[in-house]
Amino acid sequence: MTDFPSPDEIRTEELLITIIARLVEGCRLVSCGASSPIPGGGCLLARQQSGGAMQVNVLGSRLNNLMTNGGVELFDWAAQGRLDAFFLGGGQIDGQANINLVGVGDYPQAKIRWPGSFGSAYLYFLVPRVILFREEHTRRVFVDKVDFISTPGTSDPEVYRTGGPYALVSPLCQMGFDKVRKKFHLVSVHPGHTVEEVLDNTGFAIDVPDHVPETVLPDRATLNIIRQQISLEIAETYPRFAAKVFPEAVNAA
Amino acid sequence: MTDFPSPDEIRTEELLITIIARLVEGCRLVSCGASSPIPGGGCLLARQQSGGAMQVNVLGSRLNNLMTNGGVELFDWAAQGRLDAFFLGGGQIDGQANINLVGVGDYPQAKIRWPGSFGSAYLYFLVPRVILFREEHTRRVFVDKVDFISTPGTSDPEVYRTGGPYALVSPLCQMGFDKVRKKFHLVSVHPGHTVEEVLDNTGFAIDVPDHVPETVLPDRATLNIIRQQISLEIAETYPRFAAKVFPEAVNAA
Amino acid sequence: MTGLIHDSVDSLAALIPDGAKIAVPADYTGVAMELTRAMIRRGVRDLYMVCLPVTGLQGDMLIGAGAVKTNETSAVTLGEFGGAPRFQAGIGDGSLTIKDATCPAIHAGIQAAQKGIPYMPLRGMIGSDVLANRDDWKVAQNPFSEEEDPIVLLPAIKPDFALIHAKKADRHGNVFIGIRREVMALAGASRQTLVTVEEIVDGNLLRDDTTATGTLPALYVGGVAEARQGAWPLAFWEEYPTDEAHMASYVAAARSPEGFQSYVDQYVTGGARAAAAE
Amino acid sequence: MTGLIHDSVDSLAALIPDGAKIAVPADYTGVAMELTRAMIRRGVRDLYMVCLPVTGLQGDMLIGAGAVKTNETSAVTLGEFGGAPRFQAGIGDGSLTIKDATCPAIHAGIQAAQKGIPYMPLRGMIGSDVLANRDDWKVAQNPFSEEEDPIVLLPAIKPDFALIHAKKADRHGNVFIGIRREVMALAGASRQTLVTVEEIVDGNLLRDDTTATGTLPALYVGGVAEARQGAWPLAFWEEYPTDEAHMASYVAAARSPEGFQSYVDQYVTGGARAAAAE
Repeated sequence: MTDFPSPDEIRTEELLITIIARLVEGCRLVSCGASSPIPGGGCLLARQQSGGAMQVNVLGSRLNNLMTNGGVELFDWAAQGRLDAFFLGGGQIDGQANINLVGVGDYPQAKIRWPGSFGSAYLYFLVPRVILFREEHTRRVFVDKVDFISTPGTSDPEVYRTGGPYALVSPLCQMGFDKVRKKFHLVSVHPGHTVEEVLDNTGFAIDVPDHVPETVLPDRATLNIIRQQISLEIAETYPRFAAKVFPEAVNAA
Repeated sequence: MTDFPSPDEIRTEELLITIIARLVEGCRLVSCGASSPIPGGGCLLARQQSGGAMQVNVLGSRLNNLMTNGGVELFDWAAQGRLDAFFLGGGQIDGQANINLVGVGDYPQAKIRWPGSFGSAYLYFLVPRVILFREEHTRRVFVDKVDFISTPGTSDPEVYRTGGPYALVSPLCQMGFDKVRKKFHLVSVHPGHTVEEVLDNTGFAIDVPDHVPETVLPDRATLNIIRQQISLEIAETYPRFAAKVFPEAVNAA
Repeated sequence: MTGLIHDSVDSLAALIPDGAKIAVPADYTGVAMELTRAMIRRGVRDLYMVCLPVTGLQGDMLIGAGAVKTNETSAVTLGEFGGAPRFQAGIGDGSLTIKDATCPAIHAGIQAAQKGIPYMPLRGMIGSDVLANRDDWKVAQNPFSEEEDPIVLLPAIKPDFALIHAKKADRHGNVFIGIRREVMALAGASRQTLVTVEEIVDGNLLRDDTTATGTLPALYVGGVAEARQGAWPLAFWEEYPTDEAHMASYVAAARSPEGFQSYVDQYVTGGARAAAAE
Repeated sequence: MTGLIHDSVDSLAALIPDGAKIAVPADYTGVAMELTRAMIRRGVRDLYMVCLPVTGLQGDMLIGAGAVKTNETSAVTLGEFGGAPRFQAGIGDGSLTIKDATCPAIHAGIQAAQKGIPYMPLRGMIGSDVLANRDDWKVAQNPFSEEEDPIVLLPAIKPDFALIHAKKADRHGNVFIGIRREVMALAGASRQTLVTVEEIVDGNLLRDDTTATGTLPALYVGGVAEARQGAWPLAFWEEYPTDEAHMASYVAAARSPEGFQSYVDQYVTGGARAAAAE
């Protein structure tokens, strides 16, 4: 019988890594972007669980770098159909899965200006499983309508699009997205949180099924892999993140 | 005073190398194609005479290779405007400077099939000084009209074209080409040959000025450089050519 | 990555079905001649062969063996050994469909596929019979010019398999290609790349700083087999030169269909290859 | 090649006239920070700055110094140190013209220039406000599709100067870029590439088999100057890490124009840079 730890034994980061690993299961090639320790950890966990069938590219990593053709290669993979999953965040994400990485207020003289759209306006169209990931679940982030569409959640049928939103993961819950209805639905709520809490902190309307399951925790074997192995693999690229979340492993190494 | 050797001291290959070096003088970057020992020699001589201002790419050479971005890089140079001179041959070349590298007879089931057009249909448009070079000067090669236009000598004004025929060099003579009149003219005839011989062996009409000068031979200093230095530089890529034409240098090395 | 390393070149050749679109490189890139012989042994048929940008012995043998239905190339030549006899014969009797191209057009078609775009514009070619005979190429106005400015549009070339020979691969399937950067484009454009190598090595080529820059990552690779002297009788990089005597004997034999067949009997299906390569 | 090696980084900076179109790389490629400081010292103005595909401290400092009129980029960020303060201020007061892009669109524009083609088609972007705000980009029907199939067309980006920092160069002007292949595209697209290096070495990088694959040939290079720790305070390859304390002090200073100016006085026009980089 599978041995599950209790919720209070598990750090939020560990749960999020576990969820992400589940979401990329079965992929041949996945990549995480810059400044993405949790998506990176999820990918590395999924690779470990795939028995070598999955390849993982961690931007900024030396040991998990699969790119030898310059910075454009990631984008070429996507257009070639080789890249099965990627991660996008966003200063704002709205109910139609539109993403805003540019700013708040009128463009271009935004009141608040974020860095910019990066590769989102491309990868969102071409990567089958784009996982929306934010560590902040508030009405400031999850808005009814974004101020600027860095990249749209859905496209008209004549637009070439092989990719798009596959899931949304936050510290409160996991959502799915229906491309026909252009709407998110609640998949599960993490232990210690409630449907009401999700709704209170989400600025767009979502479909909520009659029964919303609790997010399944990592079992103890998975947790051990995260803590003993994935922690150190993440530490190569994200030493400060690893030191904060996995002090035992980092200090022992 | 410049010391000139007598014509019978000079091998045809040495004269052709000298002519080609003159034709590429002032270029920043030149390249010769595959199977081109004489153009290669001419480029290497011109580089030597440029005092380092000219860069030379010899296809197939290890020591004179400037390409580190794959086989496409030569073509990219041309389109970037970096490549100032290149060489083309042709199974047939006609009076409008059209080049045929494909075959004789109806296309595609040619009576005689040559290898194919290589990069000619591109480089001829984009390299300012394309030097047409053949070691055979006959009516079989220099025809009135080619059977297949691998690449045209001239283009209509709306066609983007920064390059084209700059000179034609054969064992008999050197010609120039007038892009407006679309016609070759005789520039000089090599010592030991005559205007009549050129006309007899050329299947297209050419302009012949009242006075046709004799091709200026390499002076003794240039000849020494060819025999002592360029010979060995060519030998790296074309050992059999060098052994045949420069046996003294190759044997001494 | 597991399972990319094959025990034999014949096992690699078995991956290529009849009718596949294959891409092969020029001699300087590294030609998988042992794999070519294995393909002829297996009797593959109806190939669409794209050459980046030209071919020589490899193409001539595949054509002579009746494996190629269509050949898209900028040239087929045995270089200093002369014209390619089975290619010329295939053109002459109409059994080979030729799609004549020009080198940078094939590079552009391959790069378009590498970038996952449907086509790429390219300068040149207008007014040539190369263009006139390619009904799959288009000419269109440059949309960024206010003047009349026609430009050729080349559709992406998407091979099923790229076939190359390289110096070494690791057991993960990473392949060292060194300065032969055209392999990156070829592999990116192709569904998978089949590779023969002089040597399969331990370790991970991507993690070694001195090799990573010149390494094709395994994610492009469909299979690897060791084939020492696998480019023979062609030259391979700086590793070994052309077997000139053998090339001359090929050219002499391949002038006739019978001569070609006896060459195949001897060096492809027979056992003479191993001896000759020594 | 002679005359490519400059005695000082300031001499290299003097090559860049006001109004030039410059291209700068992302931090991982190798950022010419010492050259950036020299450009600010020289007081260059009205630059059109293209970022392949993003920038950080380099762009923020050039913007803060009033050197940049227009910035074409996919992002400006100091990463874990937060938003880029002078960039944000320039956006906020309208003094900076921003051309927001997306990473692969800038790569495609640079690759189009590298290939000498007027534009390149690219998937994605349709329906985004990135596209909606770029009147220099076009959307057109894919001419190879019989269905309705709109695709974005991106004009070639042709910088006057690409600016990079690299590990080493030889005296011929060949530059070792290792696995940072985007430099090839940047250099091919640009009229000339200006390079600072950690070290100028003897010999010829193109003739050494272990370095040739990762070498940018001198034919693309307009000038080279030695600048040890030339990417400071940014990280450079595996050579040295980010100077985190310095980055934090920059972010704190650059929140206000006055703070930025005092940072410049101290580290750009003043003598504190050399001491801080030790």
